[in-house]
Amino acid sequence: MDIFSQQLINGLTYGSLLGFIALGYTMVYGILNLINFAHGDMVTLAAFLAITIAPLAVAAGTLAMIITLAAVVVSVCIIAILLEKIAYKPLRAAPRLSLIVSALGAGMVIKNAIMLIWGANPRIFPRNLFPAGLAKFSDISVSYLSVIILLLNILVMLTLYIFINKTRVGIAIKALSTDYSVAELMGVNVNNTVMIVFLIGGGVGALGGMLIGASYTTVTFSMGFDYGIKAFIAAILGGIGSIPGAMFGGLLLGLTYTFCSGYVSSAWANTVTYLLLIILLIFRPNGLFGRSLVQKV
Amino acid sequence: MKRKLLIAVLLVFCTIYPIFANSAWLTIGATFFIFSLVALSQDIVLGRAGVYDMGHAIYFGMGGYIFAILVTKLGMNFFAAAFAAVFLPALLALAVVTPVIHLRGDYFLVVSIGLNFIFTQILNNNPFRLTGGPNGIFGIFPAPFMGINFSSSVFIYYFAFIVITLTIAIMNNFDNSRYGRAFYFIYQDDLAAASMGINASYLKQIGFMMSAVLAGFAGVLYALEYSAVSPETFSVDQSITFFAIVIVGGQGSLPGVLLGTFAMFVLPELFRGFADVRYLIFGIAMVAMMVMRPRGLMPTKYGFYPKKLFGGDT
Amino acid sequence: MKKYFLVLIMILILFCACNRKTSNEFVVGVQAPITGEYASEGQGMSNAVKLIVQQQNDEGGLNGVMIKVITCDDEGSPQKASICAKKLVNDGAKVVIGSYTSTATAASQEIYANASVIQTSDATAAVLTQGNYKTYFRASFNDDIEGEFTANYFVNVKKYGNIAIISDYSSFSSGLAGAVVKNIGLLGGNIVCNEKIDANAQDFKAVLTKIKALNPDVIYFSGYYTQSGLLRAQQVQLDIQADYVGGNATDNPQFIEIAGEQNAIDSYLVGLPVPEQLDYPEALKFNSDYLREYKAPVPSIWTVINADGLRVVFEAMKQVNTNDTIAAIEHIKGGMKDFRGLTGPITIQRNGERAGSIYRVNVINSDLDYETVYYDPVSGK
Amino acid sequence: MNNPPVNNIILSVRNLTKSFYALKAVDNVSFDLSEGEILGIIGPNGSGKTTLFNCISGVIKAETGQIIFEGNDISGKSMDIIAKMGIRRTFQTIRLFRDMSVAENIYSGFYTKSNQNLFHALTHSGLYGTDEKLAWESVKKLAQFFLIDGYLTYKADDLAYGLQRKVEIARAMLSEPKLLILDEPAAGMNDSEKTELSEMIRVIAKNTTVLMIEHDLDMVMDLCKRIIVLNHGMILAEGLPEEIQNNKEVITAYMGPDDYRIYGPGA
Repeated sequence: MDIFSQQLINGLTYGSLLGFIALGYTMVYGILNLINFAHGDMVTLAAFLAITIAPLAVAAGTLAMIITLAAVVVSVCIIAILLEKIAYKPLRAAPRLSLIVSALGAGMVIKNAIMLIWGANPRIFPRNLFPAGLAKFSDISVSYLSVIILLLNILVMLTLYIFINKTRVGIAIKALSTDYSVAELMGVNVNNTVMIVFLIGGGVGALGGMLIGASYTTVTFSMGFDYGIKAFIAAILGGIGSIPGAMFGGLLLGLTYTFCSGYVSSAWANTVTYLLLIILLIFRPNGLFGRSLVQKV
Repeated sequence: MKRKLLIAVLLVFCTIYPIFANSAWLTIGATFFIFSLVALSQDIVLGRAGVYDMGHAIYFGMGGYIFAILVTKLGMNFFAAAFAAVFLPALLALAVVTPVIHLRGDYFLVVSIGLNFIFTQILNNNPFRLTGGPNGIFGIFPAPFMGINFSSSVFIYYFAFIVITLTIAIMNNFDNSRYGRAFYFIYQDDLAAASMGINASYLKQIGFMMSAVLAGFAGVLYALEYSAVSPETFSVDQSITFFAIVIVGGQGSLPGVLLGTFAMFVLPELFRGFADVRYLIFGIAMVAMMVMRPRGLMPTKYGFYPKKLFGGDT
Repeated sequence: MKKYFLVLIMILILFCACNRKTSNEFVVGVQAPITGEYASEGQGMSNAVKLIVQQQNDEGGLNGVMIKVITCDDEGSPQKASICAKKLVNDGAKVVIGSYTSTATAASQEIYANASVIQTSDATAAVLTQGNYKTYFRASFNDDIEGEFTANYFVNVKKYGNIAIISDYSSFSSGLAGAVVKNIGLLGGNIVCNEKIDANAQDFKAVLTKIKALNPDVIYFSGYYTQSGLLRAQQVQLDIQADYVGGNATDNPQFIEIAGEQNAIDSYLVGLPVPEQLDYPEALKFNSDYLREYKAPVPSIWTVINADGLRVVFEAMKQVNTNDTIAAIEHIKGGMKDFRGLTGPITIQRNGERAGSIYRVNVINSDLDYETVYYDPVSGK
Repeated sequence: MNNPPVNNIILSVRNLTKSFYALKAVDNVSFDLSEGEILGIIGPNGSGKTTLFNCISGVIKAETGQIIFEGNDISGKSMDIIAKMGIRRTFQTIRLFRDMSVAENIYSGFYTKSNQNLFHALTHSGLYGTDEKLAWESVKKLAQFFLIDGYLTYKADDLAYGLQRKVEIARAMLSEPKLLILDEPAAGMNDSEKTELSEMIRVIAKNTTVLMIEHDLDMVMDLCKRIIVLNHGMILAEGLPEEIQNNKEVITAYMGPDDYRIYGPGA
């Protein structure tokens, strides 16, 4: 039984990490119908920024962790807004495919910029950012970090869910994602709203990036794509555009991947994960929580 | 007129090219043809039928691996192996694509990425010791036949040149035919096309089979040129490059896709100097291209109808 | 029309880029991953070759001919490797040190063999010497020898009951794991599982938890130091009581940083000696020359092995006092005995493999340096 | 196919019901359509007219009821199969192939009649030549009939609203359908265009059965021999144009209850 519960914890931790990143995809997709391929590389960028900022903040003693987190999240948000202004805003009216290629290009720029600034080799993520240490119950070991990750995941989801459904800006975001032009007619300031979406997506993604760095101690400039695709699949599993969907999709993917490599075969874990996605999309094309889009004639 | 003259100049240049190109540049020339073939095959499904396929390297890889396995493991002669490696991918493509052909836009895109990951994992897991695992298969040298040494660079260059020229001619015919126009119809509005009796899923399946034949052929040529095939050559990153080539070059436009391939595969060989900055430049170029020319370098100008009949020019 | 002139320009670029040049210098080529995942190893190779060539030129070159070095970046991929090989052959390279990854090496062997260019590298995949390319030899040892050594250590020396094997998808790691599994089978060892991990992933707790249920005595990982460090750290996190043994690619100072200093202690590393452990006079001189020239220590044992490969070629050409590659390779394969290499005595057999084995087992002790606990000087078959 | 007798039933709809969640858009509708007839369907907005057409043409599937076309049941069939059987339609929101030329748009109607197979298409051999010639000549002929032959090389998107309507009808007519469904063909047209269109429809109806939704009652009364009035998804009334004009429920449905007095039969 311990093995099962240990695997459950492994899966939930990995899943909630994916959830953080999936959130960025879901929000941007919800509003611009765009797969923000550069999002995965933004997450990597956050981890590398933390590597540079953390030693500088150590001087502030206990507050070091907070200052580093804040500084990284803010800088990633600014970069996310710049990304939107440069690579996506001019293409608002352009055909969908050119938006996708622009996102791929932006992703490549960020990835290679990281490589040129921080080097091609894996870098070590600072250990003092998050509390290390383990708690052991009978035979199961749970690191404090994974507890933090789970809690943060739920916390972020709740705040966002309330933000989207209860605040004026949140309603504007929902309006924009249901019908772009009508929302514009109703006086929704499109540019600001889109900027806020990138700000939130980037910020939560940055948090995810640092948590990944802390969990696995190493970050490489090229890890963005792999995490990005898994997180986007999680977003689709949960139903693209739905915030709780991103979280549950992440957990579902994390658990599937973990139990598959634990009980089926680690060699085919990725294959089973992708097959799950394909099968689900065939039967429920809009994911678990997604809205079904009736095609208007 | 001018268009015909330019095509003639290009054909002549490509024919005499091997005479003064050293063997490294001969390989780059052949590589350009091979990757143009894959880009053109991607353009059939992405540029014409409008299917968001970001896992096209699968069919390229199927051709390469089937040919490699038949030649190295079963010692098959060149023609039989090439024949199988060109037409088997068409059937495999049909089997892979049919269950998901109905998915729309971004959903198909993510599923195609998933399929590509699965494909590379199968190659890596070396089932039945066929695919050689991560090493891939090397030492692909089909037995010479009646004096033709299939592994000589010059032979491969001219073979690829003939295949690409035929492909361009056939695709030109295809555009000016019932099926070609039907592909554009289902891309523009598949519901309206259905109201004209055009079954989008059926045509997309045909599109994938045709493009799998071309990509399979490119796989054979690749296996011949590099005498080795390995999983990373057919990874998702490669599919993304083909996807970008078609969109940057211009969907449905033959010169556009050729130019896109040239920019993505031949120019880097010129920039060998500053190697590590190269991908950064490509990223910037992709964004800049899309912002300045969202429809690509040379988007196709429809008008696939006999000009004289209606007296209009495009 | 305008758009067609763009296509014409691209052809002209192709046209003017290809030209031939000849020179009477002796050209040494380096085919290595200067960029990409293995950039640090590739750059190490290129630096080592330049250093050895510079020293050789200071002594009046090779049989009176000055030596020139040309480097080509194959990014560790077979496709680029093939282009590099053809480019180096065209630029007149007679000896090529290349490449670091087994796949890139394999993709270029045929081209070098046909041009009778001597090729040597540190790549260890067993298949590289099975193609009997007459101009290829290696100063490293193939995975099978390391497999035998590791299996013998596990079954006969440490007498582990349950052995867990983990490898990733790189050609090196799969090849090495395969050799270890095969040899453990021959010696009657008990392998409880043979797991695969995805080198891009970082979360291996699922696999390790599965292994924990099989209560292994040893966990062996044949992959690279990044994943090796993570596996060790996560093994400790999951509190799996078993020895941790890494293959020779775990030999990298970053292993300790990634695993975490506490976790790294008592980890075992089966492999070649680390550069610092080489106590031969030539090796000490090479390490200090390298440090002085490039302001950084030798990146890994692979850099030293590639330097050895080049020194073997230069020595052979001096002994047969001709720069002809065919004569030199004949002499290397069987003619030369116990050449004083940086990594110990070197004798190359007819099939291009290096005789003997200098493998050893190091453990990371409490003050974090490598301490040899077992080595097998006898098995120099 | 022998020449069918003058008024045999070409299409019969039996208790067709289609609901979106709770709303019954089409509620137990049954009617017959005989060959060569022009049947007008009128009714206030949201009475289920377009939904009825969508069920017949296969865009959506009705829950219950049957649609029999020339003897075979097409209620479950997909849109392209129904189109192949000879039912063509236009859309309320004009759905042309926007970026393509008018000529190519009209050509799409020829797809099902063309006997050019993939091999001919790729090699331009065999009957490719004759098939293409026939196709484009009929496109030109039809364009001349619809007075849009001057616009054949224009991009469909660049045409004025009324012209786009004509292109859509021409596209539907190219395959010589047995049944042509027109969904508000005259919407957005000025009066002269409407009379021109009515004449064209009269000519079309010589050898094609026409089923039409139209809000312009004058046009409907003039063109259609028989009219069905839909309201809340149910058939309110059916009959000759004169009967419908004076039918009590129809006027109430259209004008509201107390207006019957003003516009009643006496007015």
